[in-house]
Amino acid sequence: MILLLLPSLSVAQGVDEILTPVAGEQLEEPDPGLDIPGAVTVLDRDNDAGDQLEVYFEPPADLEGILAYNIYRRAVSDEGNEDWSLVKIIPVIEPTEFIDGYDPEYPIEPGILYEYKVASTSITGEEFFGPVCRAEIVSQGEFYHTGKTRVLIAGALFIFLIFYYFGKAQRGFKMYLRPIAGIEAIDEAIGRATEMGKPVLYVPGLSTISDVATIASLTILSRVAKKIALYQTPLLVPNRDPIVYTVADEVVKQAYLEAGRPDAYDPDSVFFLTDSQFAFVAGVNGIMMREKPATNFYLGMFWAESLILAETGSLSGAIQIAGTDAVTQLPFFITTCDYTLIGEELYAASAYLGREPKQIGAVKGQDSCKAIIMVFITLALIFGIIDIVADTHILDWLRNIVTSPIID
Amino acid sequence: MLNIDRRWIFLAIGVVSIVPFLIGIGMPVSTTVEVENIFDYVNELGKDDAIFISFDYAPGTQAENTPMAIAVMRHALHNDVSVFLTANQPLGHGMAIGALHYVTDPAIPDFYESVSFEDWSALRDAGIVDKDELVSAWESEGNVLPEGCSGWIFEGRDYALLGYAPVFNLVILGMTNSIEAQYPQDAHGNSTGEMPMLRDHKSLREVDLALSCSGSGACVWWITYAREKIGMPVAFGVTAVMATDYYPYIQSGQIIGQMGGLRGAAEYEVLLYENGVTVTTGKAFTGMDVQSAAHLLIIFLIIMGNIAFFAGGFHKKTALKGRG
Amino acid sequence: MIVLVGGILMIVQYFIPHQYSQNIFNYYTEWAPIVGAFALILGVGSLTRVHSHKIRRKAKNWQFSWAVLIPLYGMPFFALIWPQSLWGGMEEPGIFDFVFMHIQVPIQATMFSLLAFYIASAAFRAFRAKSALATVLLLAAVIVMLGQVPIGEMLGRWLPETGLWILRYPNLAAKRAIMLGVGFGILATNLKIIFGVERNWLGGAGK
Amino acid sequence: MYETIGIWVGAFFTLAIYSFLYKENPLYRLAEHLVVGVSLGYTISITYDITLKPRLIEPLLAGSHWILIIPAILGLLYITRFIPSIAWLSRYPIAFLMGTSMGVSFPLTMKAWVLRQLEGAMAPLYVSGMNWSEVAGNIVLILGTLAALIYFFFSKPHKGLFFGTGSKIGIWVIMLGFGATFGFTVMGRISLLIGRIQYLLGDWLHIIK
Repeated sequence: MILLLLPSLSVAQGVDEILTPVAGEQLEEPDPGLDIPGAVTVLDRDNDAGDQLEVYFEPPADLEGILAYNIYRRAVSDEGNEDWSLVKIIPVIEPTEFIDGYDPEYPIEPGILYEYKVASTSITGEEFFGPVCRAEIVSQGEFYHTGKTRVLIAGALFIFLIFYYFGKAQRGFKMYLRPIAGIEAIDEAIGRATEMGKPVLYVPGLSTISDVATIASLTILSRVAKKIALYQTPLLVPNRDPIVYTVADEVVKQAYLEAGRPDAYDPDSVFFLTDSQFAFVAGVNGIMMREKPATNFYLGMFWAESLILAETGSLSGAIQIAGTDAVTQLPFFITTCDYTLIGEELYAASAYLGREPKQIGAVKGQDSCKAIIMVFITLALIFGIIDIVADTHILDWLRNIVTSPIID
Repeated sequence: MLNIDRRWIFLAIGVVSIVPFLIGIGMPVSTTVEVENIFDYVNELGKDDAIFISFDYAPGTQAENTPMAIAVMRHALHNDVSVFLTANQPLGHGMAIGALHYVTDPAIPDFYESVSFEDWSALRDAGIVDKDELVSAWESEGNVLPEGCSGWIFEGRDYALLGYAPVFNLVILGMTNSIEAQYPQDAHGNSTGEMPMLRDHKSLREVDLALSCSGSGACVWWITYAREKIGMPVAFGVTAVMATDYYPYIQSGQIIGQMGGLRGAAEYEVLLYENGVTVTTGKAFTGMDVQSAAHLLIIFLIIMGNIAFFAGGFHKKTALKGRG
Repeated sequence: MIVLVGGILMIVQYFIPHQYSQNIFNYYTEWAPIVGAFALILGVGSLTRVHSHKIRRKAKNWQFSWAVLIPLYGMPFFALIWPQSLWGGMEEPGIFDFVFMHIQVPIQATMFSLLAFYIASAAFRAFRAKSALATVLLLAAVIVMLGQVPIGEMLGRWLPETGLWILRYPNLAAKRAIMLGVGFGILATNLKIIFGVERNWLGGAGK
Repeated sequence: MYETIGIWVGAFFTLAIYSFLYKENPLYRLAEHLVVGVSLGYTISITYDITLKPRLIEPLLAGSHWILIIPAILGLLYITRFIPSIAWLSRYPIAFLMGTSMGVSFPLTMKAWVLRQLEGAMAPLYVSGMNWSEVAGNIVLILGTLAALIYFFFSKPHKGLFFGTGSKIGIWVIMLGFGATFGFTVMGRISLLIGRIQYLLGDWLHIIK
């Protein structure tokens, strides 16, 4: 199976011109044929598993008539009876170097000595062999990949920062988190429902419990339920996921208990609706039209149904507070709801309300990473301006710090 | 006025989406650099090259994703580039089969005549695997290309239906070492080790492009596991909903280009048509008229709704009509 | 515990190119799909349980549960045990492919296209320029929507150009900031799971 | 014949779903339930055919590769999920997959999502040959990314020149981005409808080509 590559038309024509006489005069004085390639140099490749070698060979002085080079390899053994295997074909226009060992059919074994020979091939497939060269080294695997240092540093820094803030939060350190607009509106919205004597609807998203957004939503639900217990306003929490339903039920019960109103807890306020997406929406819409809740919360993970929910809610005249990390649904919430928690604001809000050390630690740790990113971008901006004004190249230097080359 | 039964609006959008089809306007679609980059890249490839087209979507978004996959597949087959078809989810497997059927369906213009892996086994055993030699040898056996057909395609040389594999991110990672190890057989039960295209392109290192047609964020796997590991060029064909999220990857150079939604597919069809690769444009292009009309209707509805709202025609406490 | 060892092993593996590390990794890429394939048992099991329950208790709409269970077991039956085509002819694809191409595909594709109707309705009844920010959002949306379709080009060259400019610069800036935030979020979640701080993903198994 | 029946069946279910726009009804519910069963049934068949058969069962039957027993047993532990007394065993396969995939993705995510994006964010403002809209774009790009990051920064109050103004610009940039998403989402949903109409009018009724 020979892979022939005609580099360009002109080369192909050139080959024709040369070969025509050769074909005709084959029996006479053996034509010197094609010029043969020179010595082969083999180097161990860095940062590999000991299964790759870098192979270079000197191109022949005279390239005429050569279509490609065939490179053969075999393991060096005492008897010398190993078969040669064709490991690579390089078209003549390409550089005379390659990395051996990528081909899964002819793998290189670490610690074994190989020898190579290279042949120039003509368009008819004739091969003219150069010298057999023995590799001076054997391939070896390394224990650390030097090209990945930047990823290692960044990863280590990240792990350190996260655990630093985890530890700090767990030791009970008070840490500042800025207030979030949507959260401040919660109390006001519940108050409004109380005044109107209408229920509050809380949809904890349509996803499962393993979704971070769902967990954040349940933390906020706990806070909302506590407020509601104090005001004695009816609460409605429809669920799509059975496990989320059990957890949500638990959360609300607990909140009523903590508010000192376990008697006011209505076991029917948290309920499982259905697990089908659109039927769930139809069900919630039905509730909105019948019960006319004064306030709707949509916090958690939403998909395409977000807009149907929010549309009905806005028509029913309710105050709507939404929050999700689903970027594609956010625009619909922003245009139909009164307050929207955008992406990470949802997590931060749950950390802010929940005051759970784990969550606050995570938010703080991520914040410090963002601070590092912001410093880099600010520097890049300043350096970029300096580059234009003073015609220097310091931005490249800065970019170089974070650039990780593609090597493996 | 805002309380009109929503079913009237449903009816309006239905009518607007049907009428332009019946009239058939064919408004011109201009192309953007994001799509041109993919086209130019594939256009440079030849018979020694190979690409992956990954069907990373479910039937839910087939209207957007399938035209993209088909357009690029036709382009690659036209240039004799070998095409590997994969899927990151089981339903995508069915989508890949469907797209292959579409491209080889004689009832649809620009179709290719497929030769199954067994049918040309004799030629293969004789060592004829170069595309040009293969075609002439095949035709010399008395096979005639049907009328209107764009060319022969040989299973195992021009395309391989690898299909779905679970934990697909790790499959991509594994294919950077060896494709055959991840897919010992193709979806038709043929041994991939015997396929000429797998012998020429043994790992992703020897493949020139991966196009992920995707309706979810999973297309990023190709960047994380293939592009960042071995520098393989990646292109996206994503649904419009996802498209805006991936502009950062274009700017950072992690993908060579992107087709966003039906519009992106229509652009590729236009490029194919203008460059003489196909004789007609496909479904995406015909859909653009409806797209225009429907966008106008929706913008009109937004404006009217806001006027009605701010003019006070809306009373927050009036009853809600229609079904929710 | 398995999580901790597995996680750290794989992180460390990334930085070590040596052959032992590569061997571990090769085993892993071979095994993971096999283990992953068995995870389907969970889906089949819980779906069967929920719907057989419904049928037994004659819950509301219990008849429809048959519409879930019959294809659930029928599909593998037609695919693996009895790959019969519809009329028994040889050229026709089997019942398995028929059900997929002509039931599954149309239903799923149509489900999502329902949204086009709902968007139109919401456009009229709910998308409000209530604040300066929502106004900016809607304006940008209108420009992008017009810029993306042929009719926008006919209305003026500036429409698609402005639309593309929004997509390529402000949109990119916003999405990159979100992406960096999400990236850190994913990394933090990875860490929390590896070190056992987060356990919700077990989904209550064995509780 | 086969194709025709297929298209009629497909058209029937398409219309069954659309009937939901008028009113919820048993036909819609039937279609909705069917799709759940069919998609999982399809998944099982494909997974068996493409993964379990060639990668596990055939190598095992061939008598070699006995080591594959380990992942097979690990996978079978999933079944214990339905036997309450030993359900904890099902944690092992989940833990195996979760732990290792988290470990694999950690450095790669760091590289592809964080470092690579940071590199992109540090773009030069001006390279010769750019027109004014590209330069303006680059300024918006760098400042916008910075401002949007400030908006999502929770450790400092949004006051003062840097954090106050920054977060205000940030939210505007975010809104422009969401506007683009909004427009594209509308476009996408309509495209899906177009696909169905092409199916109904073209493949089924043959009114359009």
